[in-house]
Amino acid sequence: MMMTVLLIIVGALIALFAIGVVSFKHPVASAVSLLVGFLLVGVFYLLYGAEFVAAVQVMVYAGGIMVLYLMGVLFTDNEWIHVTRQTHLQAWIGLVLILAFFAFFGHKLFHSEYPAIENVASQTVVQKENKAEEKLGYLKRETNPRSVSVKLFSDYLIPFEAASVLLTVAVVGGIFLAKKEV
Amino acid sequence: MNAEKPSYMREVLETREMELNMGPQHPATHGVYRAILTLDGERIMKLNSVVGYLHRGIEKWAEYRTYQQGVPIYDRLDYLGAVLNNHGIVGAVEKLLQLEVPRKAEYQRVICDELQRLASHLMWFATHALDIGAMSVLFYGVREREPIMDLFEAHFGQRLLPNAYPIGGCRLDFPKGWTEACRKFLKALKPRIDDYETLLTGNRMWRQRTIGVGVISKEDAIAYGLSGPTLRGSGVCFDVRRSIPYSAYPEFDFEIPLGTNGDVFDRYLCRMKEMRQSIRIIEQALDGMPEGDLKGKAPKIMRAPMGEVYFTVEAAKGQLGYYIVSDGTDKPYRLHIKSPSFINLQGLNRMSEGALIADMVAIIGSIDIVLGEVDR
Amino acid sequence: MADEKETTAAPAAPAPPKKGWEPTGEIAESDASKALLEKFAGFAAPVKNLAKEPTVMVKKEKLVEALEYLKSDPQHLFDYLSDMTAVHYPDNDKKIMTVYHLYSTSRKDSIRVKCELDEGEACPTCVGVWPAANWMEREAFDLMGVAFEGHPDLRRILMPDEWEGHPLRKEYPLGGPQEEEIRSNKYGKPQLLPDDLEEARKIIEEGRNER
Amino acid sequence: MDTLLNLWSTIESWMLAFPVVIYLVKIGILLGCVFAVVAYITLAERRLLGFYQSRLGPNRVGPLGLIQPVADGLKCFLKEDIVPLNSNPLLFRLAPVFAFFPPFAGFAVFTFALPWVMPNGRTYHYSVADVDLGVLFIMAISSLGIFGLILAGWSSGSKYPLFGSLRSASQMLAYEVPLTLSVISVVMMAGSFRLSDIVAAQQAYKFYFFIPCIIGFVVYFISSVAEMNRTPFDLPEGESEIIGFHTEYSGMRFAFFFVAEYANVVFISMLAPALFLGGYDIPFVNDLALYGAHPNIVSILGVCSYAAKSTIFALFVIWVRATFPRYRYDQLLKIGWLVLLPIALANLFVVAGIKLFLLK
Repeated sequence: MMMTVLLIIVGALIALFAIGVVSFKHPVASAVSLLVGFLLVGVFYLLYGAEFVAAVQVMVYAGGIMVLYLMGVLFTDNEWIHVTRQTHLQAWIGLVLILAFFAFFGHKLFHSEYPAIENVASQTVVQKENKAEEKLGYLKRETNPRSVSVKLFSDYLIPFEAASVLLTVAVVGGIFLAKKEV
Repeated sequence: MNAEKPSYMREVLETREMELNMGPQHPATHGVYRAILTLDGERIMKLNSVVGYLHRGIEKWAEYRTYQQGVPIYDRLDYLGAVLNNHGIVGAVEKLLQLEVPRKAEYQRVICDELQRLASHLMWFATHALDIGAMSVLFYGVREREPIMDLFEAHFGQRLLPNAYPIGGCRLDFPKGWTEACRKFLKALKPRIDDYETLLTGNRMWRQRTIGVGVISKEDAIAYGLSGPTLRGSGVCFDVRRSIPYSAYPEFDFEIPLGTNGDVFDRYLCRMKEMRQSIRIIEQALDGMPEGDLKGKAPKIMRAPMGEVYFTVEAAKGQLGYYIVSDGTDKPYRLHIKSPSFINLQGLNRMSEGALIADMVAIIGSIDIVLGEVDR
Repeated sequence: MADEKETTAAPAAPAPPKKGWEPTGEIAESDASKALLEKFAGFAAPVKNLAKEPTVMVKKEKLVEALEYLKSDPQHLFDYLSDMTAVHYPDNDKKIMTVYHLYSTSRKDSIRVKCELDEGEACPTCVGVWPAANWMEREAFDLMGVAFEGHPDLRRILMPDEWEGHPLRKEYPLGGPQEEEIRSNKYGKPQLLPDDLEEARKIIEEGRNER
Repeated sequence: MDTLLNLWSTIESWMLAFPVVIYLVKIGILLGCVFAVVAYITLAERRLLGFYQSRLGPNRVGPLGLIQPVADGLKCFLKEDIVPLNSNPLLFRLAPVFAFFPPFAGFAVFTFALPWVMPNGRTYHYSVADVDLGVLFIMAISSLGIFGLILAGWSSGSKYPLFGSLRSASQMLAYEVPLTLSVISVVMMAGSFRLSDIVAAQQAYKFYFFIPCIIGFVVYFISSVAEMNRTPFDLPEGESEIIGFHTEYSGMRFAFFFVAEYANVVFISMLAPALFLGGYDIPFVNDLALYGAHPNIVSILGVCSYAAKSTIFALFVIWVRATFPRYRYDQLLKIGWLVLLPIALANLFVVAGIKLFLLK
């Protein structure tokens, strides 16, 4: 019960900050709320017991990407802020897409089976006592680096590599955007 | 310097220049000096010097004071090399009045001059190293300078701005025990300088920060009228003590250290070597101290015939010149001070082309400016 | 204030000659000054000097040419501009004089070149000969009011940009532009304010209103 | 004695009824200790720098200047808090908090010794939360500290802090990578992200990890000095050129940055022993065997040994500050990306080789 309440609160906060990202006028404010959103997503993962993902989420998105983001925003010329309109025609298309997205996931959410949240959360709380005598017994546990990397490089290899392609595309796009008009 | 890099970046990306105001209140400008930097990233595209914050109108003031009255105020120009300023004005007036200075007084002047040069260089060493980030060196430099100040206090009765020499000679003989104290100090200082050289000269970081930074070629250095170690770092042998001899300097045996590349490191090395030479000169002067009179035959009321003289000394910062125009009264009609810092600072524009902000700090330090002298 | 007391208290000095400033001493000559006088005959004249420093007066028209000659001629090589300044002689015919102290780093020789100017006349710049002259000429302009023709960046340097007057000119009072005003107030000389605070305040207020 | 034990068991039963209390008590003790250490490391640094620089350092407030940190704190507290007109007030006020909390949060995952055993057989761990992914958590948290600097620099609305924060951001990015890679080499040796596991592995292998990962240790030292913004990498605040991202800050807000910086020093120099120097392992002694016989003595000695190791590391950092000049910005980035990163990568291969072939 406690878990569910926490999840709802955190989820609501994430949604709030996500709205903040798109609705704040100032890019730095948006960036900061995006940062907080990322951190809260990390909390979300933690609550689900996905510690590894949570740590990586914070480290990569909050600690790495957001830094570059913020640096980019801070050190580029942002006088255009005042002339750019916040809503235009694309907003309506976006709204339609968002509704479609929510419809799809809502449908999925209510028509598939998930383990009860309470169970997932309680699984991660494992009592460990008398570790001194275990003598590296921890190697058998699920969250050790070995098992994570085995999973990452076998079952999830394609998404992993796809992500790298995505990042390369983003880098190229960034350079293109920053280029002078020729 | 990879000067092509920013231009390449500027071609490909749409960047904007930034104007950064460095000073007048900035620790690295050694006083109230303001540099308006036009920056491309951290690289300096253009430097616009603004000086004059410390302008006290000493040259105007001098026209209203008799020659004797004026002497103490010139201490305030380069307050880290007060005795040398003093020598300059006193020498200029002596040249104007054609006064004979006793040999013993000249020896005393050489000793105090060189002590002051040591003090000034130590202070430069301290602050320059602090600019580049070596914090401890500040304290070492100031610590070594302290005995010199004590020696001055014992001899002149004042530490920083001693109003060292009267026109025509020197005031008093060294007090009892002064010579021994001076020798002791010099003996202690020599290994200390070696220590500091081991701390910095061979230090990889120090070398990376100083070698190839703020380069000014031999020709440019002459054309920009630099003087002192700033000029000699570029390999130009111009030391007033040798080139336009004055006082008792021709009687001493010393070398003029020269640099080769004209970068911050060379200027640093020059000053470090110069300190050793100063020690050498003082030791020779102490050994060969002649007997005789100290006070020359200076008139009470000094009236020079109409005319003009230009007298230069080698101050710690470079060639310090006094140009006196006399109109027959006991006050200078016009007194112009060629202050080395003022002219050397002008070379900063040339030295800092394409440098980074951090380099700029190192370069200002290596020029060794004193704003009291720049602005007069 | 102080200097007025000074002038009254000082021993009676011989009245300064009214006809202007004229250097005394003897004419000192060096190879360079001889060559210069020869090359620019009619435009250059030797000047007397107290301390046997070779000095040459060059006319404004040929000044830059002469300096360029001194700098680049292989015989002279006065490559180092040691100092450059200006002097104001209000009693002379030509009221401004610019002075150049040259030095040769290779030959270890020095020479002084002077140039007379009329009031308000511009001096040709020698920044093209020595970049070092840039600030020196700015200083001369700032403090002495000498304009330099062709100077790339002729601004005030030591005084604030909006400053009025040129402090080193002879008519400029030591106390600055307000000095005369201060002296000519109805209290005559500056005086100590009375101990009574109210009265002192009143005096200050009156002075302020008068101004 | 018996009454004391009885009292304790009552308290214990209360605490067991509300497990949160244990955590709160632990957090309280930990934060108290950390604050005290941070306060006194400033004093230690100033006194030590005084020693290196042939002067005294602060010695007036209290015996040997021991109350100096209190006086400093009080001074900062009483100073006027200035928010520049040109600044972005919200972010300007928020930035010190961003800078402040990461180093303190990181302390939660440390384990300071083998567990304390009560007479009734119950054990207490010297850690707040010895989580599985301790090292990862530390890396994640410490990567957040940078936001405080960036936001502080930008929101001040002045150019010097902007430069300072630009510098510090790129510096942190450049040095975080080699730092993480050098830590990863240790994780590879131990096979776990948990800090107590890493220490246990060093005890089990009977050598400290700085022996196989010596390159990693050096890389760790250099890049952690850079991460802490200290000489010779103190560019973000380089007093003589850019003055730093906190130029516009005053009073308590400045103190936040100041404390955060020293907390970082403490943090890094406590992490280093755990990763490379055997943590709470007592050198030249078979801890585990001894622990069986006298558990509490060993755990106390373990805390001492841990403290000694971190102190040596911290002193080393201070010593470096007294000695070296400062690098230039481009040189600093060059060292980070072109020297340390390849070395750290090579170190990974070396350690992997050692792990695969030498330690079968």
